[in-house]
Amino acid sequence: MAAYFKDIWIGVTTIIAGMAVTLRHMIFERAITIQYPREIKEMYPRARAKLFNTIEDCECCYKCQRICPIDVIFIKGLRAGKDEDIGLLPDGKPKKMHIIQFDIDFTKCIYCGLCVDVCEQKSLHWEAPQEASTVTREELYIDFTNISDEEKQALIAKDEERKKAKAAMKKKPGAKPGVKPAAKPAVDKPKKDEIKPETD
Amino acid sequence: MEFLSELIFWCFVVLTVGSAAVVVFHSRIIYSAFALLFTFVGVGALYLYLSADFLAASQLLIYVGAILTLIIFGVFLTTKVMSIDLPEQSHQRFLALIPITLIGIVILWVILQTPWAVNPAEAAPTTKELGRLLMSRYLVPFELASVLLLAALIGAMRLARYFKMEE
Amino acid sequence: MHDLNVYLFISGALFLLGLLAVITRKNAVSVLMGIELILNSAGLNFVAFSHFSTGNLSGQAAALFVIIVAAAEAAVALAVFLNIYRLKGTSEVNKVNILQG
Amino acid sequence: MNVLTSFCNNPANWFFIKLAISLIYMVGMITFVSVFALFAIWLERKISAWAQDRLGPMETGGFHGWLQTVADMLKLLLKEDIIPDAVDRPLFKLAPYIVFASSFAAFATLPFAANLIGTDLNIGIYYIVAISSLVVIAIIMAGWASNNKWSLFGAMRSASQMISYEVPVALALLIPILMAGSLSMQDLVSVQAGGFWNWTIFGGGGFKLPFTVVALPFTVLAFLIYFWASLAEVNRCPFDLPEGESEIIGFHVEYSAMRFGMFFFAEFANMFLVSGVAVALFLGGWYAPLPFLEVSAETSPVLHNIIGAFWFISKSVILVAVQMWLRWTLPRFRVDQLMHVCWKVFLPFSLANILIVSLLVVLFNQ
Repeated sequence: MAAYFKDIWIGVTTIIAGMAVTLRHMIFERAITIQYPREIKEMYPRARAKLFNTIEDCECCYKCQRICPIDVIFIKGLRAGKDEDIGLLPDGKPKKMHIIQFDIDFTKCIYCGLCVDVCEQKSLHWEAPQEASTVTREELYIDFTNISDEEKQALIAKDEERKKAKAAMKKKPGAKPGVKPAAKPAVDKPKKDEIKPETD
Repeated sequence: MEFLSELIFWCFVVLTVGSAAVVVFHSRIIYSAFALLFTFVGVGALYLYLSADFLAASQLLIYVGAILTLIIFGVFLTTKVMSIDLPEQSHQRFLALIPITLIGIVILWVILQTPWAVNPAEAAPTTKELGRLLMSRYLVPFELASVLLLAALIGAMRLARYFKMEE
Repeated sequence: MHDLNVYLFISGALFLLGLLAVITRKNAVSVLMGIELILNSAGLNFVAFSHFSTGNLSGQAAALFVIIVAAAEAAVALAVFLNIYRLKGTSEVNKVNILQG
Repeated sequence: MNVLTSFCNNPANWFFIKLAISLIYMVGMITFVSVFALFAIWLERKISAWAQDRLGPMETGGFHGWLQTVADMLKLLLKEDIIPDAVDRPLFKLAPYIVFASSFAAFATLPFAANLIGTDLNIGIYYIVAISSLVVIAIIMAGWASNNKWSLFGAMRSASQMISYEVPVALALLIPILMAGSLSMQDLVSVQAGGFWNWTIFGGGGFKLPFTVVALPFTVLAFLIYFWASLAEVNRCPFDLPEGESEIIGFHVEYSAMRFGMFFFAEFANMFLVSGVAVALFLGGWYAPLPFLEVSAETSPVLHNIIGAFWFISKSVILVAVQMWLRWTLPRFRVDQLMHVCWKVFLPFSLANILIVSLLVVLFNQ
């Protein structure tokens, strides 16, 4: 009999205790969810959400391409002429390279962060956008260079010219004749054409 | 007012007798059981027409709420509820018509021939009066009914309880 | 507006239908339903007479007792049917005839 | 205008006027129940969200998603009504209507205000208890007609639960009936006039002061028993075994679209009904908590009714909110615990309660 009444007593008191808990949550505790598209939660400072390259600061040193364990960074740079002034790097040195290709294939990226670690100019860094997802896989193949195709073609043409001139200068002194420089411009542009269709 | 009241009355009569016929003649027992619902509701409505309001509510509460539920549970528990059909057979249907007709004729004759005493009661709330009757004139039957219910409760529990036959 | 006879006819019809169910139905629960119909017709009669003939509420009290008895009867009857079904595997009344000698 | 007046003054036409009034009341009641159901579903979502530190619906309709349930109802209306092939069609189609009709029929005697009541039957409360028992049959009908063993189990579980809990509900309701000495809803309300200290839950104002003080614990107990048992009557958590939306399958698994919507509507209508009965019998009905907060019938009959309806509905909505609060607090009972609570806790307590209160009534009512 005592157990029976004790049971009832426990039942009543625990119900009251539980209702107090929910009442506290109902009235005093704020909702922890937010209205996403309107309020955007700040990401954590070390969130590895997406790589981003500030192309103006990029030295085109190829370090990131070399350290990438799965080779998802594709860089192609062209050496600028000595007389050309194409801006300064963050550490004050003049820029030496035109970058005509800086692609990262995020479909394969494993977010290890090695490329960020080796970047001396801190141009390659993590960013934390809220909406990094895309609809198609092609959109994950990101080109960071902000130059148009015409500019690119012009740069390539100029580079060819310069190389020719250089080769002609070298030929003149009577060095050994080689087709080496001529074969060079065809730096492989790997897989970009496979993945990225012509449509865009 | 008269007309509408009359119309509703006859609707309830048709509901009562028609669903009672379904109870008797339908070939699936579950339909019989659910038709009984309408019979009970119809009889309750007729009680209302006889100014027996407390009784009408009791009819609804006890017949529909308790007895009909029991009957439906009985249907479920005493048939193989594997299929939705639950067929149910009638036997001697035509043979049964003979005594039914005879009794029907007798009832008809009695109803039509007897000069019933006519002393209509005025329509008044019955609850208080009924309670007073149950507590004074019908006290003994009332108490007996409660004892009967208690006995039925205990007896039904004892009967329906599953126990192992010790043999 | 209606006289006593209307109610008597209704209750007579209910009684006959209930009787028919008791006679013709095989399933025990159906027989119980027939009995309920009969009890309902009896209750209707009581109330009708109480309203038209006697002028007091004795008939209603009787109908109340009918309802109470019906409740007790249904409970016990279903317990019995349950046991019969458990023992015999059937609820048809014409198969349970071991007392028939 | 003259024509209208002469039409109204002719006794031959009173029938039509009465009919029109009752039809208007009926339509108004259906509208009220539907609007309340929509509001209650929204409230339920908000309360569940707040209890879990969420926000709940926020988008649809602007302010706190107040149009969300309207949108959901439109969705339910437009959805395809799927009737499985093997169901028993007539019963399957009939069951939701009976559920809805029986829970709606009980609103006829719910006193919203002094004159806002369908009909003040002299057996009002008994009628409500009786008509609610039709739901049990309809639930069994739905569960059986679905031709699904789980829905049949759900229906039988539900039926046994509702039948069992009718007993403590009725016994707890007997306390205010004993104190008012009437079954009529308006009588039950009117004994609680004049301030919250006269409400039945606080001992009632019908008798002299010592009675009130002595009876206070017992009336509170009766109210608590009624409230808890009525939760089981309307299948609310912690007694929502019949439905058990996702965990244990209830009687309406096979229903979809608007047929399911009718079960849903009936549930919320029932929630309001049991809260309304609790308010009418225990919490002073349509009387304001403090006497100066209401308008007397002499000064303005219309305003008297409107204020009364306001108090009645707001008290009921508060009780509904408490039901939801309970739902989002407690876990669901197991079926044996459910029966234990009903037969071994509520029943003895309410029986003892009735005995004591009737003794008190007899002692103090000289």
